[in-house]
Amino acid sequence: MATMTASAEATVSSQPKMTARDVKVFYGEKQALNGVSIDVHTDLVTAFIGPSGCGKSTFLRCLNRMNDTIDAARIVGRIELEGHDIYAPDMDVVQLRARVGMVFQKPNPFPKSIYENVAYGPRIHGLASSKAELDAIVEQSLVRASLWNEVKDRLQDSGTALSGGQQQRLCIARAIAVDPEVILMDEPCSALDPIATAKIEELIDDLRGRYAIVIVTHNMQQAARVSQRTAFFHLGTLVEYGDTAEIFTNPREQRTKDYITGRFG
Amino acid sequence: MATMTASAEATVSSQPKMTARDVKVFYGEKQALNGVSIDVHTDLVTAFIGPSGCGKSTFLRCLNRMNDTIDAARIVGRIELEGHDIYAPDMDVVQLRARVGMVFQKPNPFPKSIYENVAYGPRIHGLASSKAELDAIVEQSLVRASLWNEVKDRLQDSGTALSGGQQQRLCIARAIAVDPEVILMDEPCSALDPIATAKIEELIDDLRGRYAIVIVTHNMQQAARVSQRTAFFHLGTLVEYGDTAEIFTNPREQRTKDYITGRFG
Amino acid sequence: MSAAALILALLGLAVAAYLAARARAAAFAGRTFANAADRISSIHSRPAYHGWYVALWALVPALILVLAWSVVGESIVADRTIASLPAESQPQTTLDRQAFLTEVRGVVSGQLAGAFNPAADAAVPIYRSIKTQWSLVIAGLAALLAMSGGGFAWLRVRPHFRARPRVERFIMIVLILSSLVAILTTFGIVLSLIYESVEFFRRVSPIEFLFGTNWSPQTAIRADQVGSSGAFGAVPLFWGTIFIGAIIAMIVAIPLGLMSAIYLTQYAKPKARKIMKPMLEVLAGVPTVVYGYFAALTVAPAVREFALSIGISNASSESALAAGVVMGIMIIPFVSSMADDSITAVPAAMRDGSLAMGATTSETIKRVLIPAALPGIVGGVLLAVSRAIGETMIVVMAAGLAANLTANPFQSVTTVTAQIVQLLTGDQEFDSAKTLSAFALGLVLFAVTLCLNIYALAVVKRYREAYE
Amino acid sequence: MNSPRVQTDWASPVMQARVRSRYAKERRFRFMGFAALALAGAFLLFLLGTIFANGYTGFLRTEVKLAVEYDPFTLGIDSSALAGPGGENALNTANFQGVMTAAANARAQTLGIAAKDLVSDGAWLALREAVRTDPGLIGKRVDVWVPTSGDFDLLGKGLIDRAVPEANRPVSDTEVAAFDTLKSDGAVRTTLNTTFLTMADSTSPELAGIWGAAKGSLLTLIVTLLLCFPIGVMTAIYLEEYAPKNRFTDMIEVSINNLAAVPSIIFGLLGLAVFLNFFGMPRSAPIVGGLTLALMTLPVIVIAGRIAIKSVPPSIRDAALGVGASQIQVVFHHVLPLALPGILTGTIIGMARALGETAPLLMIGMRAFVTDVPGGLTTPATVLPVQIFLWSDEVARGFVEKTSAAIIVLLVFLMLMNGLAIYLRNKFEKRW
Amino acid sequence: MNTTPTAHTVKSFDEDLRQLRLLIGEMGGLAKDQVDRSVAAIVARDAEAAQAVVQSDPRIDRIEAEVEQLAIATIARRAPLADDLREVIAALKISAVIERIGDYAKNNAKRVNSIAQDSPIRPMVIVPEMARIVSQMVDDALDAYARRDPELARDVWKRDNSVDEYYNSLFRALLTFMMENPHHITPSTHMLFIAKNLERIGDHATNIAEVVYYSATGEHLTDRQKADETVYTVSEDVEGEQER
Amino acid sequence: MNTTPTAHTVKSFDEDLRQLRLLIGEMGGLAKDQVDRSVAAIVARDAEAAQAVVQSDPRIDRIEAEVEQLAIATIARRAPLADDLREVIAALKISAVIERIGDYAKNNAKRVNSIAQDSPIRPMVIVPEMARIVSQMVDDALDAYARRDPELARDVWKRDNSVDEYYNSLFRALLTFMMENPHHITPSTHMLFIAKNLERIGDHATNIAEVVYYSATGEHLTDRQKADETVYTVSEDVEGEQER
Repeated sequence: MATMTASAEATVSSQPKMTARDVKVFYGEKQALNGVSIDVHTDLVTAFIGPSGCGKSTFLRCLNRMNDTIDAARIVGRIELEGHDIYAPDMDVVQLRARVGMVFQKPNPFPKSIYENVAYGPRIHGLASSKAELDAIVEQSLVRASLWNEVKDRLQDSGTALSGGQQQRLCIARAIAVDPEVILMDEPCSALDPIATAKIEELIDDLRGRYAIVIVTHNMQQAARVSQRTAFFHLGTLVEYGDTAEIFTNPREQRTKDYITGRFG
Repeated sequence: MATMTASAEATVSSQPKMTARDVKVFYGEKQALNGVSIDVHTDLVTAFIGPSGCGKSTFLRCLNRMNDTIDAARIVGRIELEGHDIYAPDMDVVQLRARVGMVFQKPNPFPKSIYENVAYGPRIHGLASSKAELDAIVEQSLVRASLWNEVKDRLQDSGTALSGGQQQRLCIARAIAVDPEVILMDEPCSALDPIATAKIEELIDDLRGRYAIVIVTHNMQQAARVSQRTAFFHLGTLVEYGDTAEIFTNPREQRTKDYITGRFG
Repeated sequence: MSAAALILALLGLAVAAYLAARARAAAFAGRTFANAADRISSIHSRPAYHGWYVALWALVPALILVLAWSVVGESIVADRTIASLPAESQPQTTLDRQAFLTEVRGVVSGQLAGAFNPAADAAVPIYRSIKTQWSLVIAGLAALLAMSGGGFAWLRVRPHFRARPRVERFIMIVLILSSLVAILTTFGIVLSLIYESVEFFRRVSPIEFLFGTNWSPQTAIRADQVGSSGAFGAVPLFWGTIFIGAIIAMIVAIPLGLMSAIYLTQYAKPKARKIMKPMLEVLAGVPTVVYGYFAALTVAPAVREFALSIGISNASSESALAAGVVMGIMIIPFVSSMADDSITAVPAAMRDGSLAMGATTSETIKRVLIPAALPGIVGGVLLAVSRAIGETMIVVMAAGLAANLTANPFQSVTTVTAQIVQLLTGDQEFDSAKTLSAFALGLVLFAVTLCLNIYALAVVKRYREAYE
Repeated sequence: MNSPRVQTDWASPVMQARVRSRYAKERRFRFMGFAALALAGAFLLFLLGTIFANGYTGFLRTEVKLAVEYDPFTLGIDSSALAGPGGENALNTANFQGVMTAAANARAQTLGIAAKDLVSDGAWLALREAVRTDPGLIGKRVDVWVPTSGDFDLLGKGLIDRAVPEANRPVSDTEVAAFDTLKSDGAVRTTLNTTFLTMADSTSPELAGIWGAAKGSLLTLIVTLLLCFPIGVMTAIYLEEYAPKNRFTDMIEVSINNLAAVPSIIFGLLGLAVFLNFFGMPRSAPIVGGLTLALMTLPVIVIAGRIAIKSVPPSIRDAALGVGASQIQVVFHHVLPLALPGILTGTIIGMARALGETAPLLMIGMRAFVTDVPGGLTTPATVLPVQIFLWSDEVARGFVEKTSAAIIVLLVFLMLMNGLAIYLRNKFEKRW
Repeated sequence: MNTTPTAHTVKSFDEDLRQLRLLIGEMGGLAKDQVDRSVAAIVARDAEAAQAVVQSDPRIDRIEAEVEQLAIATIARRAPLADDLREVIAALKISAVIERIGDYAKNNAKRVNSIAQDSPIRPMVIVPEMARIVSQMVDDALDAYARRDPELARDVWKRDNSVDEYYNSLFRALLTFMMENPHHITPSTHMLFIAKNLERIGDHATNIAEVVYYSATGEHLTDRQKADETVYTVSEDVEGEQER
Repeated sequence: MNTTPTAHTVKSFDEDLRQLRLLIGEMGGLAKDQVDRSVAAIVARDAEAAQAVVQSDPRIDRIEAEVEQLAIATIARRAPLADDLREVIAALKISAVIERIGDYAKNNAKRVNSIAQDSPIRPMVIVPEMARIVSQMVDDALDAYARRDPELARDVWKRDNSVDEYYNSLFRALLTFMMENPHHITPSTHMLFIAKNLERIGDHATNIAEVVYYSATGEHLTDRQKADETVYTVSEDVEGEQER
């Protein structure tokens, strides 16, 4: 079954970029995740699928500590970025989030110019020492996000004036601009139509190899299309995690099979 | 190509339930629809597909005059329900909407009890002369909407306390309660997860034959799954309209083909 | 029959009409139909709408008649009564006439045991009979109108009759009439201010008023007194208003209000917010007269003490600073709530977006939230300025009345609103420039706040729409 | 594409220093926010504290015990005259002042002060009330507690600083000594000031009450509420649900939004020019005050109503329209019930504002000195905030505590109204 | 694994799959029938019966086209995944195989004319027995498909050897028979082709079994068959070596 | 219709389809090569060359399995529709057909041993010519597939008749040859099978052409072929009638 992803397989770095071991999340009394263990590799797109409320988004937000912003959330277990525990006291959350970027469900460009949107990250982190360098970063990020050609003549226009799909690509460019190691995407296409969705999917494919990409989607077809690894969550549990082609053509777990073939009881 | 819809084909009533001829819609100066002609049959599910802004929802809302609520909308052309022009001065829009029900993108139950949600339509139209009769209508509608078993013990609970998929089925039950001839559905599953979506699709299949159903969706797979007739809209124009299996396996128009095969240029 | 009784009777009639028509409509709606569609298409409106339709026809025309009568009836009766008196006992002047009628009415209503004016005493029975006659006529007319209106409507009750749209159209008319009140109020303000101001500008040149720097609106005690027609140069007033409302108050209110809003929306834990937000609301709910009293009683002396202690000898007990600071504090919750609204209107997704880039909370606030909310905040500040310059009680009580043109915050200044109050309390003669000047000041105040409001509201509205 | 950048070295000293300084800025900013809020809170506490400290004594008064002889001769009536239908009239014409003066003079002489410095001008009212309840008192000599004069009242509450030189304080040393004598005799006491809550204004601070102003406020607010609630709600419904986008609607919108921000004193000028001068309505009457405040409150209610109506999700309207409800049914079956809590909240807040409003009422003459409790909508009246304003202008030292006490009463009402509004808002906040 | 899976939430999807299975069942039944009838015609030397077999073949072709269309429509409309997808693909492949079985049966039937004109040939007695085994294999393979039974499929797949043995012995017998008398050459040649066709039908039944096994388990029998292929090759080689 | 369609927005989808086409091309090239080499071995009576052909066959089988997996994965991951779907299905079907062509070539190669042991047989001269035509058909059918060229496919499909004619004449010649001398029977029988296999390869090339045509146009050649089927049947019948 692995034929078609052979090339992807071949380039898997032996060392995973991020590892999660037995991660549990509690929202107050409620347990939202029951011990999830997963590896995230650079060179691979990892997709999280599962029905609403299965914990896939919750887990994603653990990976860059966005759950910190929710007071009631409590996280148990160990998540490492290149071997360092990201919940360790000496881990700086500002740096962590610079290294683990995030793209949200609804495109959320800042109400500033396209240029400023992309320059925001490098500015706050002091990544550019001159205007020219900043310009270069902005251009490079937009090019990588496949948006440069569409916006190069109107970098000073507001980011919110773009179409939904372009906004989402702008958000990706913004995330890229701080040169993260991992990019988390939380249902990045659910607010978009099929055309914009296809463009984002193509972009994700382009970015693969340079960044470790994790994408949450409740569109199974999308997971099948863009990812090389798929994790199926159900009721806060990681049911199955493996090669995407394998999951979609020959899943091992009955629950996975029932879910992807549309047998929802 | 028509083999698999043979049974559906066979029962097509010779007389269409609704006909639209050369319908044009203008929003102020902007023309949103350029002359759409379509027939809607009882016994068939008709799907409208196309990219965002292609006019499919606009056209759907012409069919029960929900566009009336937008001041700037102007409609040209002729739409008939059983041979009567629905834009004729003597057509009462309230009665029209009782005969042409609608289900919306976001489940929108009234913040009242489940019972009251379903009973509302029959109440305002005076369809039940006694409490017993009303109870019967409510039960029957919920049964038809495949919701009865899930809610029969808590009819007095608020409709908004249900899950998303249940809410949408409640909305369908509410539409059914006034015994409409046509049910329009505007992306009824776009806010739902795959499980709820599958249940709604199954419900649509169940309802086929009793009501003429028109569904707008930007999920091509969904159109392929639930409908017998598909209309592809692009830039306000009806590009192709025909048998669903035919459209998805062997479309005649290049634009249709490019769209459904994911060649968005 | 009194108007109240008549109205009650009409209401009763309307209720009866409603019940009857509903029953009649229910009779044909009770038929059975094969299916819902048939029922919907063969009976247009539900019985209750037929009931309402008939009831409205029975009630409204008659009610209009009765209300009209209750407005003009009294004067008609009075005219008739006086006309039917012998010519020599008719009151001649308007004043006489009013006194005469007051006595007659007093006797009729039983408040007076007897009239002092014998002619009035004589007029009492005439007044009584005329009033009774007319009341009967009107009651009869009303009954006729109610019957014919109701009857007309009754005949139209048919299965296919579209009662609902007609009832709804009536409701719509009532709604439209209600919304006219706002326009009428605006016109009322504009017209009354302009009318009186024109009177004023006939006496005092607008140029002097707008650009003069000397304000002492002492009126002549006698008309022939020379040279004491007062000075109406309003510039010191304008300056005082701006100094207190737009400068001192804002220096206090903007930073405190803005930072409060930021802390509340971005930092405070939900529990803390639950306590702090109502606290600001309490601050907003304190009446201005209380602030004024506080400013005058507590703050002003303290400011004066402070000024004296730092060696400012001419510090007044009614200082601009005291009024301005208290006004600023009064405005804090206003600025804070406008800023709060603007900041919360920025979608949470933007905050998440920035945090996810690795920005700290303050960076997110300063670089994303505030810029995004800026139009809303600016609009809010402008509204706050508008409110501050229109604020009356604090300045009346704490700022004093001395029209000084000074930038010394420890001195007393006066404001437009304080002067209006000053000019219009006590005896008013509507032909003196002093009284009329208040309306001119009011006009200026209205014009300035109007411009500020319209601009600020437009800014805020555009801002809101950006995030809808 | 440019050559790929070198991976950022987050562990470098430069970066570490940068992050530290960013965190320091973060802490400073957060502290500033907290400080602003704390300052506002401190001010509120200070304001309320001052008012309360000044005002709570306003609810108390000092009384002195006097031996009073209800001499039928001096009174001009006897106990028999009080029985029967003419009794009330007889009581009102009886010369209680004389009896009081006699008793006060007798006591004052022993203390070496004037009677008017000992007892209040209105002290005789206490005698009348006593006789009203017990007509048998006539002809007897009993000990009665009567209100002291304003100065003694202040002395009793300890509000006069005895350290101040005699020339600079309202009471002479003799009076102070007299008061101390009384006090050591046990002939003075401090009790609850009932007249403050039951009487109307007076020139004597110890007799001044706020009931007249409170009732004036009540009458005014009733007029305001009856006018602006229905009109406001209907306007809100029309604008939000039905009004087509055109010039007329824009005009209404601009009018309302602007009226909401027009200085209140302008409404006073409107009331003065239109209701008083044009329509010739009576000055100082609650009906005019109510009308004026109604015009002022209307936009508040309209705007609150519109916000409440707008916050009802459009999907509810679509849903109702979709099953064939008419536009009117949509509003009255769905939108209005859902928006009602919000509208009510807005209305209460608007009414609270009207209750605290002073300036426009000054314009229409509701600053009249009214010693009677107003009986109807057209009789002259004053309202609480104006009463506060008037008292704050009084020179008599006794009015300071009255003013503060009146403010406390006003604030209590406002707190109750705002509390109700907050309760409503929290209870019904966003259920969808 | 051979339990009926739970139903899809969208029941018309199950309906599509059932329809597909029904068509395959019908088609397989027809093909098996063709095989049986063609052999019967050969044995009985009944040209008319043979003609009937030839005329029935287009029905199988039509059903194959139908299966293909339904499979494509099902993929297009349901986007099946995992075992659903394997099942649809299996149906597609099995229908092609069955069509070929039908062709072989038809080809055999056509040869009846040629055989009937000559005198009966001795080695023919092996044919009905061989046909019986082959027909049973087809039957069982279809049964395995209908019941999603990988064990039965594996069983069918193992039986292929015996068919090969029959074929080899028939081949030897026919060669001998032809050498006896040149007049035997023409009918024997046809008989050779008939035997070869039967052998191929057996192969195809094995094919079906392989597909069924994969569809049901997601694993290939082929891999192990490749190890076994020597057997097959030997059998072919036996045939060749026989000639040496 | 035979223009290259515009690219998919998601380019890896195009990549999948290209990969599929590459595999089919490789597989087809191999099969054609096998056919050519097997015929060359037969002509040259070169047992070693023949053995090489037999040993190459598993490569084709492996590619077929690869095509199937890729096709299934593509359907699972891309949910293709319209011509994309038809193309994937076509690849699936074509690979099965090519695998069969390879099998026939292998079968022919295996027979070289038997033929080589006897003296050359006369009618064999027809074989290279027939093989050339058949090989060309396979080539063109694959070309039609690679170029999505329905016209070329139709052309291949029409050429089937000439193969049948060659087969018929070879069949007649071999029968005669066998009757001449019983010693000719064994090699001639093998020759018969070789001819039949070549004829079948031609049929399969025609099959590929049909599939290509449908994939490219969405219409079936089959329908018209069914009208033409008499030709095919006649050709078979000719073979049979020849014997009568």
